[in-house]
Amino acid sequence: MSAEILLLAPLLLPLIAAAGIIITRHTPNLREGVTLVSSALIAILVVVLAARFMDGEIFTLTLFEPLPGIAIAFEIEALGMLFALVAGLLWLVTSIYAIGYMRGHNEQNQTRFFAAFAISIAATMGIAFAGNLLTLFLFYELLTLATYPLVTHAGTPEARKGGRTYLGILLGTSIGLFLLGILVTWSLTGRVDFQAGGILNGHIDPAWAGLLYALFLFGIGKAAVMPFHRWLPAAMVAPTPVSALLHAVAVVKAGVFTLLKVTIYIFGGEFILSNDVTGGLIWVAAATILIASAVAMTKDNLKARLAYSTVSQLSYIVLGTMLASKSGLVGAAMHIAMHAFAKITLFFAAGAIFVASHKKLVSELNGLGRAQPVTFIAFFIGTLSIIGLPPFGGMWSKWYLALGAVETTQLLLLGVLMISSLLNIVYLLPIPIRAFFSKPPNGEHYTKVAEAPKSMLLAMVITSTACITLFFYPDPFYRLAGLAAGGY
Amino acid sequence: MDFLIGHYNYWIVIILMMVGLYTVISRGNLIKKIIGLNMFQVSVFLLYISLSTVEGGAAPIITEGVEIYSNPLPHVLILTAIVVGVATTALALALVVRIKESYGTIEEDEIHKLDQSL
Amino acid sequence: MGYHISLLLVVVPLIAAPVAAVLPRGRLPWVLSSIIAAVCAVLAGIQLWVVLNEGTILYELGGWEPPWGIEYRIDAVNAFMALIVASIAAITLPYALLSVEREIPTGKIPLFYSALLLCFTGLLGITQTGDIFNIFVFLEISSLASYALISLGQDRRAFTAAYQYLIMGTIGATFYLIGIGLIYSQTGSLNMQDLASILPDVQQLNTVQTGFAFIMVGVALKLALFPLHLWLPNAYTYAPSVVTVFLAATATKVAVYVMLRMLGTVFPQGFALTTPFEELFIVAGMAGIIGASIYAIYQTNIKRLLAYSSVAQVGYMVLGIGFASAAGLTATLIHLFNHALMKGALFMAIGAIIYRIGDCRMEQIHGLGKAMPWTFGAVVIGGLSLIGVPGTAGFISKWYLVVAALEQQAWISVTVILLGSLLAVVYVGKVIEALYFKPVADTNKVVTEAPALLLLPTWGLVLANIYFGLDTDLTVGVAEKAAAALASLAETGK
Amino acid sequence: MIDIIIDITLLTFLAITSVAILRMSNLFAIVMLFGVFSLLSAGLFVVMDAPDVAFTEAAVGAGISTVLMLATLALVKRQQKPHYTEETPQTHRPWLPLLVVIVTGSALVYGTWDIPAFGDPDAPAQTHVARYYIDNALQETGVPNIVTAILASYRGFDTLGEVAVIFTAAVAVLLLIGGRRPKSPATSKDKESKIKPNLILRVVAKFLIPLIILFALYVQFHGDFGPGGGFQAGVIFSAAFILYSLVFGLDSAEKIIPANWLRILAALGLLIYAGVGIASLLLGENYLDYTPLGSNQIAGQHLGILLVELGVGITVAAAMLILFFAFAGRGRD
Amino acid sequence: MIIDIASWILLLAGGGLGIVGGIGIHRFPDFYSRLHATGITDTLCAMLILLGLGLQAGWSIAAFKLALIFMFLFFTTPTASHALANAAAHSGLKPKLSSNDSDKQAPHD
Repeated sequence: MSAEILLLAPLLLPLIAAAGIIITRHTPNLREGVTLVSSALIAILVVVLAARFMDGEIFTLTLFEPLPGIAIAFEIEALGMLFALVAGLLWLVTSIYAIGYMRGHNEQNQTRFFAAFAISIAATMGIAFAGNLLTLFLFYELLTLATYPLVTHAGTPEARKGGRTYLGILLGTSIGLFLLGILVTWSLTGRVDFQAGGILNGHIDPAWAGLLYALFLFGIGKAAVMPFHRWLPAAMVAPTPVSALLHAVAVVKAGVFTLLKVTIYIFGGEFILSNDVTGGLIWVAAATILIASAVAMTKDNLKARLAYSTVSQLSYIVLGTMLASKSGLVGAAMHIAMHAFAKITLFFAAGAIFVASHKKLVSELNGLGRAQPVTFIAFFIGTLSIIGLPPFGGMWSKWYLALGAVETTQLLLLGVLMISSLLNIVYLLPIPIRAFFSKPPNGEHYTKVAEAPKSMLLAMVITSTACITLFFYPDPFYRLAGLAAGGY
Repeated sequence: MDFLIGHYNYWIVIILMMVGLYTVISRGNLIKKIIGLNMFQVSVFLLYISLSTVEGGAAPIITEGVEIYSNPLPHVLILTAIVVGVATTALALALVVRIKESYGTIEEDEIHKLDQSL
Repeated sequence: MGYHISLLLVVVPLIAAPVAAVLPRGRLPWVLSSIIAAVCAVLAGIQLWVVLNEGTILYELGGWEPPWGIEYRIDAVNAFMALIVASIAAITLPYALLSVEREIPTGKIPLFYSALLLCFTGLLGITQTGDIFNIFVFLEISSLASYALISLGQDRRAFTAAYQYLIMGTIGATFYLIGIGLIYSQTGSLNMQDLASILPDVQQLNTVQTGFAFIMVGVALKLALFPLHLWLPNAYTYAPSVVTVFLAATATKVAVYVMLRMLGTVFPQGFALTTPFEELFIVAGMAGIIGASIYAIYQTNIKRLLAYSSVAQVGYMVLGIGFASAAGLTATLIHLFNHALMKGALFMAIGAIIYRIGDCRMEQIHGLGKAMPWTFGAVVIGGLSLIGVPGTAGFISKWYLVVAALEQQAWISVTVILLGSLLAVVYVGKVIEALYFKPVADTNKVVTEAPALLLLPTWGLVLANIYFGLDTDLTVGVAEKAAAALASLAETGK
Repeated sequence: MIDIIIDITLLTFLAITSVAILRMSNLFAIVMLFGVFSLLSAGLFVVMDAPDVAFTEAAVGAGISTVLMLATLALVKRQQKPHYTEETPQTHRPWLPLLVVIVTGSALVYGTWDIPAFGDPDAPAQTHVARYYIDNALQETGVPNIVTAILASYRGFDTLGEVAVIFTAAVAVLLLIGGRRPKSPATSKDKESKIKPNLILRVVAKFLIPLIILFALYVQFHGDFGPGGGFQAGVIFSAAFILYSLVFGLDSAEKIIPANWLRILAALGLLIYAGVGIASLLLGENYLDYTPLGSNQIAGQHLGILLVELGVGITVAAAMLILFFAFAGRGRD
Repeated sequence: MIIDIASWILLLAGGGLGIVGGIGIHRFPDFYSRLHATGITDTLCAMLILLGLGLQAGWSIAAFKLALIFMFLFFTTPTASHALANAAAHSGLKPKLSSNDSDKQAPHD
């Protein structure tokens, strides 16, 4: 297959899938079939792409060029490849999970659900492979819009309210600040394409660079840096698979991914380091890490807690990004992958608990572990990986982040990382422990509660094993991250 | 004094214009608005014709022995403008008739009330 | 007789109008006007081609050389505007057939088309002529016709809306007339080119400046510049669908053109700078963008919502004029074109909804998107274009506008423009939410997709929105040439 | 000097009338006063050497407009509540309009401050384009009435537009109140169309109408040499029929000229005008260039002007009658 | 010379009558008597003025036109008054013979 087609395939395939889903809406099995097949194809595609990319093949493609220097163009580079790999693989898993979830929970208009889901994947791929800021922005917005129906899926008033917050913050920040940042970049340099080492160097007075960077940092609302994080908890009204894939992987990672790309390919690590562009802003990320963790502790609703945990974990990546040192960037990039696998496991588990026993609150989980052993073991693994203990993938990314902090002699930040890891332990570990070791309320034994549907369990098993495998074999992600971070 | 002689015409015309304009925007009766509009326009015509007048000039119809003619161009423009004016008036009046038929009144504020009450 | 194209462009519909009026009932008038509109679109296309390749077309009406006679002087701007008007008409008329048969009493259909053609003639006449009084005459033709067309709406409020428009429009025209008179009194000429050569010597006179002010206010009334927009929302809301489509896509644009022409050609370089107008444009533009968008958010009638959004869009155009730079003008001209596309598409889609359910209030259209997917799709894409999402025509014009603003480090303007898009997101979002995400109001009412004859033109415009969002050679290329033609304004850039 | 005095007097009358109009509330009186207003301004036009304009203003402002307004009043009043010929007193505060007016007015005063003095022969307005017309109109068009020459030839395209405007008005009014109104119970048989046309009126009318038509034709074709032309002639012509329909009733008037004929005539006039232009196109000249119509320029111009004036006359007459019949006809059930 | 004086006398007389008529319209108590006043203005006054102007014009096309106007007025003015009176009577307006409340208005038809 020619490079162009191979490059476009991950974008087009989900769209075709969406169409197929709509066509086959009257026969659910066929419809789910479409979903599965296409997601499987995507998974294979990204793997193939990754393989050929690592063999040094170049993938670039320019679709249109409406304005000089402003094109709809695609290009694969290491970071995007990494992101695409994560998203593509996890979509397969999630669709397995989702089918079980939606059926086990017999939701309304599932067609719209799966169609929108496919479109969001297409958007994610678009973000991953975007060849310049504009294209990236376009798919960034598309992702926001495509996920809106998923967030408001329940159709209940509070769902719609959550949806409004979601749209409001994401569109508001992106159009108000992100787009402004792009425009400023363009007016300064006359170009918006990505280039190793950045394009801004020499075009902007370093004093102002910080301001511009702030435009991007806050403009990219999907990175959920405080104070623009509210949309993430708000989006938790969505069905769990959505929360799992989109708000643990696609959407939020799209945010930090965008920030990474801006940092590496627009500003350039050198430029940032030499001019200390991010000196002040980095503390915003640090603060977010701590505050979010603290908030997470106070949340009793499981999904809300996970949401805030996500917020703080995202800021790890942001922080790593802003360190802009090699290991910092490597850590950030790797954390995209590691955190994705771990967090999606946790969400899967949460969903499984909800489907099986309709429990939403942490405080209700006492003793549930015996009823749903698989679920909670998976949850346990995910927890450990998040905390970053060996032998779990999460350890590597945290390791490199810490390294980055040391490199740049930001020992205070190192402290922040350590503290937050402790906080992770405090707010996550109790959950499985409750489930296994503490007595269920008023002695009832969850006899009627069975495990969640098979497909969901399967999904959890896959992701949790992935967490372990990634500890022993982080190589593909590591190499990609290294390539990306070595981009200057 | 010369200045006054030279400008009183314009100024009275301006006063007329303003009376007309004021009638349009301050009165609530639809027909009276239209009449105000007409006054406004006619005064503008007067302004133009004042521009066209020439001291001791004759009507711009070539006749032997007459040297000075007043400026024919504004006359032409105003002929057109008058036509436009009557056309507008007719249309406006037709609208008033329809408004009256469907609202039962030609007073702006009453119409407004009726629309709010819907 | 290629040399006569620019003239035929005006005369052909002018001749067709009386013919249409005396045609028998039935579809003949529609056929005639559709053909005429198509012909004009072709002519306008050729004219643009000629202008771009062979330069300005000069045409002396009656064979009297200017300034004694009336002259057509077609440069890129005229040709561009004429093309916009003509092509919109050509797309609107196929759409008209069903919608008109639904909304206009049979006996009046021939007259309706006659009036439509007259309105069309008037607009074309304005875009073509090189004589400031001739503009007034054709302005009145189009205005009178549009008053009548608006008053044909279903609701009785159409009458009051038309009346309101008539009063404000006539006041505007009369102001314009006063302006011409004052200018004439100091120059003795009515020909634009001639004025351009005379005015520099007399521009410091009160008379000239006042004349300028009156012309601007008059035109501003016509183009519904915030806060002189009061007539527009009602007029667009209660007019028949077709009329709304046509007027929304053309009328205000032509008024903007007149303003551009006055500033760019007639009045000397930097004239606007000698008066406080420069800032006024920017301020009025920004006020329009913000104010009208906020109004739009609170509307419950979609047509009215879109009407307010039109006022906001006019704000963008005036803002572009206010920058008084080549980039700003280019932005304005591109936006003229793109806004015609997006508003045309949106109003057509709404028209299709009205055709089906005879109403377009928010609470009436809940969940209609599922029943009318194509119409809904048109609304969505049109809306995205209105917001200015990359990949749609709307983005291009917004982009140029922002670039123009950045050029002058006008950060407030930039913020306002982006804020405007954000507000657009909100009101477009409201429409889409009502159409798709709200539960259907009464399920026993069965609604089917609009007929193809309505959908095809709509989607024609929708696709145009996407096409011109991706391939901007035509729009941008022409707009830049046109902006260059309006040199005297462009060179006053700060 | 004398005409300055007349001028001032008339202007003062105008001012008084306008204020009276502003202050009165009896719509009937207001309409009448407006007739007076236009008549006065027509007189003023004469004083300022603009006979054509005066002619038109008298025929239109004092004539047709007033007639239409009265017809409207009759319609508006006919419905139950009689007090609708009285304007109800203002409720909302007038300060905003006042502000607008004051601003506009002072702007105008500012603008006219350094305008050339009234009647100044060296003003740019007189010296530039107008001078050319006065010097060359006769030689170039062979029409002594410069106004006609400009109207029909130099700026003939404006006049074409003007005819289109009138036609538009006719179309618009037909769209709005054309044809019979759906019978509504509230309206009763009205009086004036029921007045049995009495002997004296009929005799005098029968005697006058031919005269009026004759005069109309005179104005139409004498327009080249004296004040007048297609527009005034059309209005006068229509006046004859309006008189007829007032005396003998609408129905008999419409028997003479059926409504759809009027529509065709109105269209025809416009087409004649536009057609002359097309003819000159076909003869290889620019649009509305009459020269090729005749053997030499003068003849061509003369013929062209005659034709277009004819077109104007036809359209205007027909349009005016359409307007009148539309309004008067609205009254019948 | 003689003609000039004569014409001026005629003109002034006509003007005077016009003013008288105006006063009459203003002062007379009711419609019919006011009609009487207008009768004076637009018959005698108009004719005197026309005559005066005619004398000014001498034997010329202008004089001929004036004669035409004269004819025209000669026929129309009485008819107009008649029509008015007729309409008034038709709409049931009674002549007022006592002289109190002198602000009766003409019917607006």
